[in-house]
Amino acid sequence: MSEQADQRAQPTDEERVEMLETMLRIREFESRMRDNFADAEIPGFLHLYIGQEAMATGVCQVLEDRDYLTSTHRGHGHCIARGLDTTKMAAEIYGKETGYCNGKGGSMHIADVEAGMLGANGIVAGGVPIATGAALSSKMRGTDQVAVAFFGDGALSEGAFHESFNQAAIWDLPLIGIVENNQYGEMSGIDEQHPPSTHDDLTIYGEPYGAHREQVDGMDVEAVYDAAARAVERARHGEGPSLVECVGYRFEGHHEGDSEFYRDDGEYEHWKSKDPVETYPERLIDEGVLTADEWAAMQADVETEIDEAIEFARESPMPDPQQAYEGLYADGGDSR
Amino acid sequence: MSEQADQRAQPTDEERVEMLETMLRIREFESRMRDNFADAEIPGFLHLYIGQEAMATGVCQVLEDRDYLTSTHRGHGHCIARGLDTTKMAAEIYGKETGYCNGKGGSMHIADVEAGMLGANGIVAGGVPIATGAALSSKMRGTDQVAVAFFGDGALSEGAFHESFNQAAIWDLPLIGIVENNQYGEMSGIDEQHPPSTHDDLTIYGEPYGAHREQVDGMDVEAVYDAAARAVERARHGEGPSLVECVGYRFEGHHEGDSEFYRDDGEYEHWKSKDPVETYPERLIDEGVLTADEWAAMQADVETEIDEAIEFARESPMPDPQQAYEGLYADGGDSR
Amino acid sequence: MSLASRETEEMAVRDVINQTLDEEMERDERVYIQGIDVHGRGGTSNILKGLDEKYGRERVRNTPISEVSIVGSALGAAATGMRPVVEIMYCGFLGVAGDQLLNQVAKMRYMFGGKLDLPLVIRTKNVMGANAAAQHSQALHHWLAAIPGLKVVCTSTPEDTKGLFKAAIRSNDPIMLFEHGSVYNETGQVPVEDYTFEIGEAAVEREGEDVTVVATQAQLWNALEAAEQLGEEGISVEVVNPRTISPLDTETIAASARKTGRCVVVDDTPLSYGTQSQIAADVSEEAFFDLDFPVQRLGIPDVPTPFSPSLENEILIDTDDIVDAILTLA
Amino acid sequence: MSLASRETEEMAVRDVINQTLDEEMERDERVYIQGIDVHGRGGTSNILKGLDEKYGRERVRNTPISEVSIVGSALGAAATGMRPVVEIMYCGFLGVAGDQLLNQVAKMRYMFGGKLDLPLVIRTKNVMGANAAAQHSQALHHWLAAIPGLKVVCTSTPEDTKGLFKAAIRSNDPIMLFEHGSVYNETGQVPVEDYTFEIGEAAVEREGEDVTVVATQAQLWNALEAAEQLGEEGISVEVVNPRTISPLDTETIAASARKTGRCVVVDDTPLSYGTQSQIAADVSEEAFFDLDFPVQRLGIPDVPTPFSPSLENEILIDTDDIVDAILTLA
Ligand SMILES: Cc1ncc(C[n+]2csc(CCOP(=O)(O)OP(=O)(O)O)c2C)c(N)n1
Ligand SMILES: Cc1ncc(C[n+]2csc(CCOP(=O)(O)OP(=O)(O)O)c2C)c(N)n1
Ligand SMILES: [Mg+2]
Ligand SMILES: [Mg+2]
Repeated sequence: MSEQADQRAQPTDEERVEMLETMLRIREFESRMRDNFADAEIPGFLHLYIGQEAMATGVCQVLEDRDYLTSTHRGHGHCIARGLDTTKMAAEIYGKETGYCNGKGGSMHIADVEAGMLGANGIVAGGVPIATGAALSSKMRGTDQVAVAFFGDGALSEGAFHESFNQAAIWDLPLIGIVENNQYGEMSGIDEQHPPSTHDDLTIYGEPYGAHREQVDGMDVEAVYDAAARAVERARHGEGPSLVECVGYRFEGHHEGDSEFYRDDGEYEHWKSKDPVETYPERLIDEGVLTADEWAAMQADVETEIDEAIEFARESPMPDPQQAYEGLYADGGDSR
Repeated sequence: MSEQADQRAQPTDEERVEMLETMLRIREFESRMRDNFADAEIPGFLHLYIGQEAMATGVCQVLEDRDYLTSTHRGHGHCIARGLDTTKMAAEIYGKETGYCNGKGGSMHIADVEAGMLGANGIVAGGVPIATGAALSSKMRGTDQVAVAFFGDGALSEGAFHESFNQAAIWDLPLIGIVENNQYGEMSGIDEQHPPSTHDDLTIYGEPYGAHREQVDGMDVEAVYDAAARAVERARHGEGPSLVECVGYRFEGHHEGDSEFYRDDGEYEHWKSKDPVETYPERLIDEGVLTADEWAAMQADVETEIDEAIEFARESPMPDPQQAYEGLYADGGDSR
Repeated sequence: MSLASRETEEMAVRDVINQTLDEEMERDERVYIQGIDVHGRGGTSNILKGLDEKYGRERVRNTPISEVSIVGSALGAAATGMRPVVEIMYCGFLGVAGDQLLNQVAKMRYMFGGKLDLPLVIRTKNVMGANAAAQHSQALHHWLAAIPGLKVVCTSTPEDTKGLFKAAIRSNDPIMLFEHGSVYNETGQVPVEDYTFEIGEAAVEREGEDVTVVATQAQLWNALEAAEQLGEEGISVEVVNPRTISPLDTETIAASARKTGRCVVVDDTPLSYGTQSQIAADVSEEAFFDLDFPVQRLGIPDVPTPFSPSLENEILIDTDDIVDAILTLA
Repeated sequence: MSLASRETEEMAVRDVINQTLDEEMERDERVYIQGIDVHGRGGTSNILKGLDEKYGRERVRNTPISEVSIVGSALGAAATGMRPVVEIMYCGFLGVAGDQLLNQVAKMRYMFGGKLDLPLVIRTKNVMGANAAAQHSQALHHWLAAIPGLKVVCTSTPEDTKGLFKAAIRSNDPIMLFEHGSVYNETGQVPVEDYTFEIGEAAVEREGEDVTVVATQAQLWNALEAAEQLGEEGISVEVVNPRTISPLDTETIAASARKTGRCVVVDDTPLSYGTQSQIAADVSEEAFFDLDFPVQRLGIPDVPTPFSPSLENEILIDTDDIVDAILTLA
């Protein structure tokens, strides 16, 4: 069983509004990407974060700018929660020169290493060792930066996760693993991908390593915030790795175009009733943190922002084909 | 914490004598290999099992001929306990035509697939997925064969172990992992190679998978027998994977030639007092299972057997150099 | 065996794979499938669709996302009486199982004295031109061919897909079977009867006199198109499909080059250490005294695959590139 | 820069590596070491001996037996301000970290738009001729060179070891540094001063007129010996050491082949898809009109390394094999 929180970390009202805006920004960005992908504006694959907004948002809210994170194939939400610029993100997803990776990465590989965002990653669990290295680096350089690895439930079956957590535990590294349990790895349910011993609580995968473990409602941004705050606090104080499971759901297919044949009856509706982008504004309005007008204004603002980001992406130039030969090495040697 | 045995599996007196003989055979074989290696008779590396005899012996005693096993770089003990022919083993270690692999494998790769011995393996944890596949095959073919993967404490840090146990747990495979905790991975102690959460009980690495777990005294062949019997019983009845830790010690270096600088004062003596090849015959004599004369005769017989095996190895021809080009493929296509 | 004499039907590559697996599973109950997400939609390219329903989920096994164990457990199963057909969704994921491929699958038989059969097929796909970016877009058959002990087969046409798949599944050796995402929907005539193509034999797909083009997978389709175009201009192009790239049928390839005196090699692996270089080195040696020009290599420049269409198109080889390469030798 | 003009000392390769790492750790506190069992005896070949005591166990880090995490965490550290030097004990263990090498280390910079430095050195050793059997005995630099995005360096002499190590550690790119177990105890003159050799530049180790031998690592020593022997018989052999095999200095190598008109390539990788084939293909193309004979390739036949001395000796290349290959071109 996961450890219980002894003291709840509570976001300020300002932070609560900020988190709402972040979740809304992710939702709006993703929804527009979905539509534009359907209109064949976007090349390649698209894995959307819709439904999981509370996870990245709650975690990133407690991080400092100097902290590190690694992400997955489903990375837009992590980027936005981290504060990356939706304009450069959109441009990257459109394959444009003005994107974060100058069009070389696309949706699955957005990165802003300067900002501590060490990259989305197309390989399941591929980012966990990298985050472990960032945590090691922080420790060796004597800073108190922490490193967060986001990954899906599926990544817990990859050796890379285990090797990393084992190493982080031996070396007491400030590594935080966020398991985003959205009930599926591609089209296969967690019950098919993990043994029964884990179904109630995937953080049991962190048990051998003595990781601090918590399982939280991944549709509740404040629950995520709370667990993340504790994990980050521990990491900053040299208390070693944590594993936090956010239990939630994705409302879109594994990737756009997925027929979603695998969902059980009523499953979608059940989770949809917990949709954080629906429930959280209601709650904040109920609790008097936000007025309905402010919420409407926020929606309008975010919509405008994303409109502009997409306009920018559309109008940006494709990279010059010759750039394909550049960027491989820092010290020259780009070859034939 | 490891599960407690509810009922102890007790070897018959015949089996006890058999186990003693097996341990003695391993010790004698290994000691002679050590000496002959020092005399530069043996090419390559040599990793000896001396001190760990009770582990392989106790486990293999409860296996049936049709069961499978995979082994490690420290594999002679597993082979002998499985009943492989010391003559062909010695010949293989000497690189001779008459060896199990016709000289192609050597000490680190002895195999007798016909006999269910799926090979020693030079890659730490490399054999665990293979044993998992043998367990799967047994299940799919509807036999009740079990598969035992022997591996060292060090292998628990490799992703291969974790992926295999996870898969075996999901599919309820008859897989048994035997962790041979000899206190070191090469020259580094387990405290440097594993997090503190595991030091008391390495079987915690099997906890996420819901594996049946037991930790036993690896210097006590009957304790090993007991735990193995339970694990095998479960596996045969479709109750899924088990992880058994045998706590013990190796009396030789990691490999022959190792300076053994890393041992603590008194450590060797402590473990030496539990030497199964010293203590077990005493016990059997005390308990009247064996007479001192029978023990002396057994020693003489085994010595003769090993003498003959080594003589055979020495006198066997080196493989014809042209055989280097053969054996790669079953269906032809051996190439340039 | 020419197509002309046999009953054939028009099929897409993807359907050929499905049908062939179906027939082989029907024929031999030891043949089974394992891989990620092979149930339901039938794997990442829907190739396996329907097989789980027909043969049950014990013979079409959904694995966890664990490539080490997927490959390693298939190896163990192959060593103990089963005949696994593994799906690795994208060839880029082969690296996760790197050790099992390099040190276990490839070495087990030889290292153990040649004493066991390893009837193991690992299917995967090369992907180029799908804007799938660096980790999901690459061709890696050269990387596996660089490991002695793995036979590496590249499928291309509906006809060779059937013949090579059947041969691979019936083989007692471990075989890496590379499909190519760009040809799944290509169609062609496929003999209805049961047949196998010898692993290790190349095929002359089109006869010609002036220049030899050696081309694999998607590039074979481009090469045949280039040959067609140049034929109209009076240049006679012979097109050779290696089919197996390890062991390579150097004899057939070099014989063609000796005949024409000119050779272009086209493949989706990188220009450095790719398949092209191996074939070019072999042809340069074996046809040395007959070559009029240096062997030309067309391949992907030595960079990971960029995402943006404008960048990816720049590095891809198309029919025009092949035509141009041939013309430089004229 | 010729040796003649500089102060030198006689050193063994193993001591050069130790001293160079020592100097670089002294010079730059971001440089640190991680690997299995690097404490105490100093790694599997004792190369690192003493560094843990001098720099402490925080900068010389013993890892668990976890190659994925060893390589991946070094990558993460390199991306965030450190300059890791990783030891992978035997090159055969690189497969365990296959994905981190193939998809992470090699692709990170390019995929992210060329916007970060990755000062990461992964040291490992090729082993042949030690009766270490298939999994511990192989040369794998060709396998890493087949991945665009990794620079691959092969060290051989005491002099190049120092120059290449210093260059690699100071480089901002990920570098695979292949040592060779057979030359650790070889000695030679090493300049005392601080110097680097350019990554990507080959060196003519011995000038000659009649034939070019391109040789790496242990084979360079054999090639120089062969050249010496043949020199006495009046055959003048030029010996080129590629030093970096990716990117390859085709220019220097082909220039030598154009000059001599004959070329032999010798390397410990397999004959199929090995380093030899890449170099032979390049030379065959670049020196096409100047070559009198086909390029000869000497390498390991396409089998895993067998254990028995009689078998391993059969597949190894020695000085006599090089002499014979040169004489067939005479
Ligand atoms: C090593 C590897 N194997 C397989 C895949 C294909 N793949 C992409 S996403 C995915 C499912 C991942 O599931 P999970 O970790 O739960 O993340 P989610 O997609 O649910 O967010 C798979 C199998 C991959 N990208 N990398
Ligand atoms: C993948 C891999 N990494 C490293 C090694 C080198 N190595 C050989 S034995 C060994 C120690 C293994 O320790 P353990 O599993 O405890 O087995 P023991 O030697 O103690 O029996 C190591 C690191 C290897 N053989 N394979
Ligand atoms: Mg998921
Ligand atoms: Mg050990």
